[in-house]
Amino acid sequence: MTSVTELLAELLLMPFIAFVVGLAMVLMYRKIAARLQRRIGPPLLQPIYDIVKLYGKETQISHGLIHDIGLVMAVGGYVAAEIFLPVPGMDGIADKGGIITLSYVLMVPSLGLALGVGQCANPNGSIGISRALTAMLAYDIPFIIVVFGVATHYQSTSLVGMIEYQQIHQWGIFEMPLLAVAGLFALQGMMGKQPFEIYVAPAEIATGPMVEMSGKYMGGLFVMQTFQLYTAGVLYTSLFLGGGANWFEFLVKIFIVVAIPMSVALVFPRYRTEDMVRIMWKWPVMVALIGIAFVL
Amino acid sequence: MKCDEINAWLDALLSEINEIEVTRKSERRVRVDVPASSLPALLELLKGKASYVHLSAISCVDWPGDEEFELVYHCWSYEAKSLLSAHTRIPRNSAEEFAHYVSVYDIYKPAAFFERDIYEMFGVYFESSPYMEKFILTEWNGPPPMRKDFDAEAYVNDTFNWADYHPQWLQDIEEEGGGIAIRPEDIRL
Amino acid sequence: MSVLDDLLLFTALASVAIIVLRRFAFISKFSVVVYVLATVLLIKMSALGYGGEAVYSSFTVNVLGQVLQWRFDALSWFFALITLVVALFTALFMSGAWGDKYRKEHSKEAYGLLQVALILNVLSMLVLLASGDLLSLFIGWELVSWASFMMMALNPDKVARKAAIKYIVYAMAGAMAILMAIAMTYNMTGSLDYVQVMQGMAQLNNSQIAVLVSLYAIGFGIKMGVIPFHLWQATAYAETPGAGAVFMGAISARMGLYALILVIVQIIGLTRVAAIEIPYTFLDMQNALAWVGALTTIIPTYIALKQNDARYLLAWHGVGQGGYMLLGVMIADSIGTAGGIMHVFNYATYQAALFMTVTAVIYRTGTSNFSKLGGLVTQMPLTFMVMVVSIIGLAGIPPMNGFVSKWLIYRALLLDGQPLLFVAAVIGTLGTILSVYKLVHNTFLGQLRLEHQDVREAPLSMLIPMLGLAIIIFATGVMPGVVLDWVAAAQIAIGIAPVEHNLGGIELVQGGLNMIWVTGVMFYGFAVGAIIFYFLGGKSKHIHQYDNYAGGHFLTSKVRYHYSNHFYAGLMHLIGGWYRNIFIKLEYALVSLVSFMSQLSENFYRSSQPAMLVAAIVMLALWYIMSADGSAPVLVQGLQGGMSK
Amino acid sequence: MSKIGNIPVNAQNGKKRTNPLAGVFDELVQFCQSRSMFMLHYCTGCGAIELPPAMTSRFDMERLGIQPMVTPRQADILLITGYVSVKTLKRVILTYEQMQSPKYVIGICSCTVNGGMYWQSYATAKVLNEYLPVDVYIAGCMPRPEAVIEGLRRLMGNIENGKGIAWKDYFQRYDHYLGNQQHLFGNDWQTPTDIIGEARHYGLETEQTCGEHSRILEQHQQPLEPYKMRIKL
Repeated sequence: MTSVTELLAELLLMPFIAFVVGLAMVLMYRKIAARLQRRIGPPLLQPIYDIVKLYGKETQISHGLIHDIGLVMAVGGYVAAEIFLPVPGMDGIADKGGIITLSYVLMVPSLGLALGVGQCANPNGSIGISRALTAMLAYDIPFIIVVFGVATHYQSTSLVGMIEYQQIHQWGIFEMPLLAVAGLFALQGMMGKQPFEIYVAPAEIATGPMVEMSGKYMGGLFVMQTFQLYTAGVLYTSLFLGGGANWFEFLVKIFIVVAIPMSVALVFPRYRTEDMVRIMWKWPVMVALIGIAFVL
Repeated sequence: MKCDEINAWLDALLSEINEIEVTRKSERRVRVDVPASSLPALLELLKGKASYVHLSAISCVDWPGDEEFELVYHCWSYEAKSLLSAHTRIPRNSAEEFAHYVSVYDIYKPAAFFERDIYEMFGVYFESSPYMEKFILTEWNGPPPMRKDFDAEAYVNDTFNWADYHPQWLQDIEEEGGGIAIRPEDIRL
Repeated sequence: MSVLDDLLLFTALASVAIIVLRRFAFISKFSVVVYVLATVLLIKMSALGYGGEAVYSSFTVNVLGQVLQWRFDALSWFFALITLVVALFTALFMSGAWGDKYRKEHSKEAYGLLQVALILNVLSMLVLLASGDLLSLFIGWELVSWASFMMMALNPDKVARKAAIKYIVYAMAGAMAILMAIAMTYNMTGSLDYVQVMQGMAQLNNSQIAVLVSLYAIGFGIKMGVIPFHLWQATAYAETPGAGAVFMGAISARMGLYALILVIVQIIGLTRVAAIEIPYTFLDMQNALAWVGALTTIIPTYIALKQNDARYLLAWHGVGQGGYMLLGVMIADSIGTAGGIMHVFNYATYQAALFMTVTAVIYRTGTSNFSKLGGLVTQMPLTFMVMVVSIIGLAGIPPMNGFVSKWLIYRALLLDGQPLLFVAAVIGTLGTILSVYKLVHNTFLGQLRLEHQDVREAPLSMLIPMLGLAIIIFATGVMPGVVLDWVAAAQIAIGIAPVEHNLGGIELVQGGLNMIWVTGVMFYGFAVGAIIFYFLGGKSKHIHQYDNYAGGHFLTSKVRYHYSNHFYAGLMHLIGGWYRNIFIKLEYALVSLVSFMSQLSENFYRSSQPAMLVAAIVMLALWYIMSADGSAPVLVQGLQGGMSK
Repeated sequence: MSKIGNIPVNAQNGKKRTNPLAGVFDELVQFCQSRSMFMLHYCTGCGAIELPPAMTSRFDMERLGIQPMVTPRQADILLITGYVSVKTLKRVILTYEQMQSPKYVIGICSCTVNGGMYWQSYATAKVLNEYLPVDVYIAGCMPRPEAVIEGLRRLMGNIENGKGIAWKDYFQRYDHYLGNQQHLFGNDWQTPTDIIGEARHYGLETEQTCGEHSRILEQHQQPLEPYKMRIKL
């Protein structure tokens, strides 16, 4: 067990690294979007400007205590989830709770946000949340099948164990190609970007859950977005690409993993809710089940 | 029936009725002047018999001089491919608040919208029209604005005040060398 | 006089006292004292919870050569503890303002009857849990069925009565199946006592075991409300008067699970069950039961998703979570069974708390219909907090105890290599999360209605049990080891390797769980989130609910700016078509078949000389029984074997 | 822009800033506020057709850090594009009050400057400045995207050197604005946002915030206090 001081350092450092890498990912997303539309795209530090401006707002509105607590739970849930994700050099407490615990801790922010948006008493927000939970139902099933396949293949549910296994043998992606593909599909849904962005549909429900978020609430959601991208990237890397031996290789892997769904996202329109559920339950689940057949 | 047969038949029919006078401006334009009381009957005839099934608009012309509103019903026939505009005159009675006329909603359903519009803009109350209330000028409680005796400019002068011609922010821009390239008074043609 | 005797005698005397004094005002206080004393007596036997020896009651009856005795072992102690704790909280809940309002609305007599029903339920459950052999098990089973029927029948309106009647029909059918199974066991193993029956099981061949297991499974399954027999439970539990629903929802269906564990897992043994192959399918009996559990997790949860009344939504969840427990128990290894048994405890705590919050909402607003509620969070904040804690538990999300038992079941399914069962369990959990948010959103969040503006918080007498349960949910979530000790002791009692655990959770080489660390890190995360939120951002101003973005529209109370009915419209577009209530049609078909048969026999009986007919039938029956090697068609080849012994 | 110059600015400097972060990194926050502005997606008049080209690939507003946002809560700039009819002005004021400060208003098209070609129409507001504090005007009967971006860059310059405080004027001289609004919409005019309460909450209240117009407002104002989370057994 890492020593207490080292653990304290990890408790502080891991969320901070997640935030910084997440900012770079958000910048990458907006740059890719701009380049695809043949525009120049935002300056280098734009995500930081946005977040500092949002936190620097003079007036903010809140609809009540649960609105505040909901947002604290959302950002706090992701900070906690970061500590479960092993990064090169720091394992946090990834061995205290395995991948099942992580996938459940990832549900805490969405539940916290749901409660907070509920008190905003705005039907746009409630419709957004009901769609977000349906989306979670949609992409979680292929993700769980992938998790099952991976856990049985590596004979362990702790991410640390999986990474060690992959260091010795080949990477997960070569041994379980089908599961990797299904995982990428589920990742697309988990990141909530374009094709499965039904719950933040700006045109229909005025950015869904974010409709009543101003100032530091909106800033909190921007921070949450950075964590969301980071978590998706690191989770996929540690499951299929063998984690990172050193930092540079780890970062390269995360950015590639996150770049693929982003570029896929920007060329697709938005699916309706039931189409999203139908697609997510049809193709990735099929691929994942076949993948499991090989693993068992 | 081909379109010119309908036209010929219609002209013959209308010419028998004495108090209306028909002027066929072109092969596809007919103007009928009809007294106010018999307009609905004419519309029924047009819609039922003469294939004028589409009421495209009702427009209103204000004649303050001879104290009358002129209502024009534009009906269009797809077979006859011709537009018939029925003109009638109704008294303006500008003494009271509204002029009155009967609604043709039961003949042409779109009439409800046109009548509502005229009610708001000219103050002509159409009896038994389904929605006789404001919907464009909900924030307006002055007189019906489209009437000729309503002077918009006077109303604007006393309710709004004007922006000064050379405001502070324009002066700032000019100091920085921006603004209008050539000043209007120096334009010499 | 062993402690068990004191407990059973005390409860019997208390029920007599309550029956006598039911009309008096102090009955509510008196019942609370009764349950406190009963719990104290139970705690005196708490050695059982930590691996102590079974406590035998000195009272035995021998009936035609069989000895009926009553005893408490770790498993029954565990269930008895949950029953008494839930009963205590229910009594506390009923004793305060809720009871007075119930007396005013109904009558003193009705309230008295509710108390009587509660004590009779507790007494019959204790007798069932204390059963030492199959016959006393059946006696206890019958008592429990009738006691819960009495509790359900208290609600005067028609729907409740119909549901109660439907329940008792199901229960009687179940009891007949169990009686048949007990008779066959007696036939095959020559005795009713658990120990001899266990030894006797060794000589039985697979087909006999198959018949026994299926009959027991049907009998106990009906009470647990597993998938083919789940139609009665939701309406029955939702319609029982408020506080009664708290008790019924939490524990009454788990008696079926107790009996199932006792008979199928302990006596027959899962290895024997797993050995039976079901023809034409690659399933064995154990997998079949596990699949029944998995289906019971999914289908009722998605029916709960469509409900428009809070009580029905919770009752359907009761059925769903029952499936979880069966699934957990049916996985043979120690982690799965531990998960299943622990889920009984976890589920009892948050289901009771949820029913209490819904009853509190009904107490204050008069309705639990989602389309008449909304925005109560500012009026009833404590009730909202208790509901949030219990829905986090019900959904199985970390800091609460529900997560631990679900984690155990998932871990067991992972180790056991059952992908489809694992996915079925996850679909069930996700369905729970969706319907649980619908419950919280439609009652507490969104726009507050005009008529609810002066609704006040639930009275103190209702808040204390609710907050107590919330604390239990959180405490056992952070330190699951407390409950795991009792569960390990229960596992030893039923002959399964106990799960090795410590206070924080489970140690496993392939990735264990330590809830103290998980909760610690989560609260560290919340602290960081709170620091970011409260110190980095500026001051925020609370605003009125009409000061809301509505696309430039001026919001007033005339326009209800709230989204709650048809809550998951997008999802329902896809799965809406799948609700073809096939089971209800199946039930109608059965009912009509039975009524048709009875009609047939009725007019057959009325045809000519009825007396002659009866004599002929009696003669035929006598002949059939007398003929030792009766060539008459035998119901099943197993019975044939038994007869020949 | 209008007559901001002569407002006593000292109402603010003595007090502690409402936002600890702003106090410490005043320059950084101001720089970030100028570099990242969220534009409200609200087309009030005909001029809005010039905004899509300003956002897309040819003129790309995102280079300046400007993103279109959907709800007033998240937006910083309210673009009043084109003529403002009396009906639209009600919704514009509601949206402006729902936006969170620091917020800026840019009047695009000459109709917002002096009524433009609808100068003698009975239905349009002539000077936008009477009803809302406007930061930047962009003249032109639909200015081209280059002009719109020029206006936005001018606004960024104003914010950077601290001149982007027109929003405080709305709180500090609320009675003046309320008077103009009541003059146009009638005395029973009210918005669900409680501006006076907000001014008090953020310490922006001066003696000109409340006056005879706000007294008229108080007479018929609906109760606007939010429902407090209270535990009354």
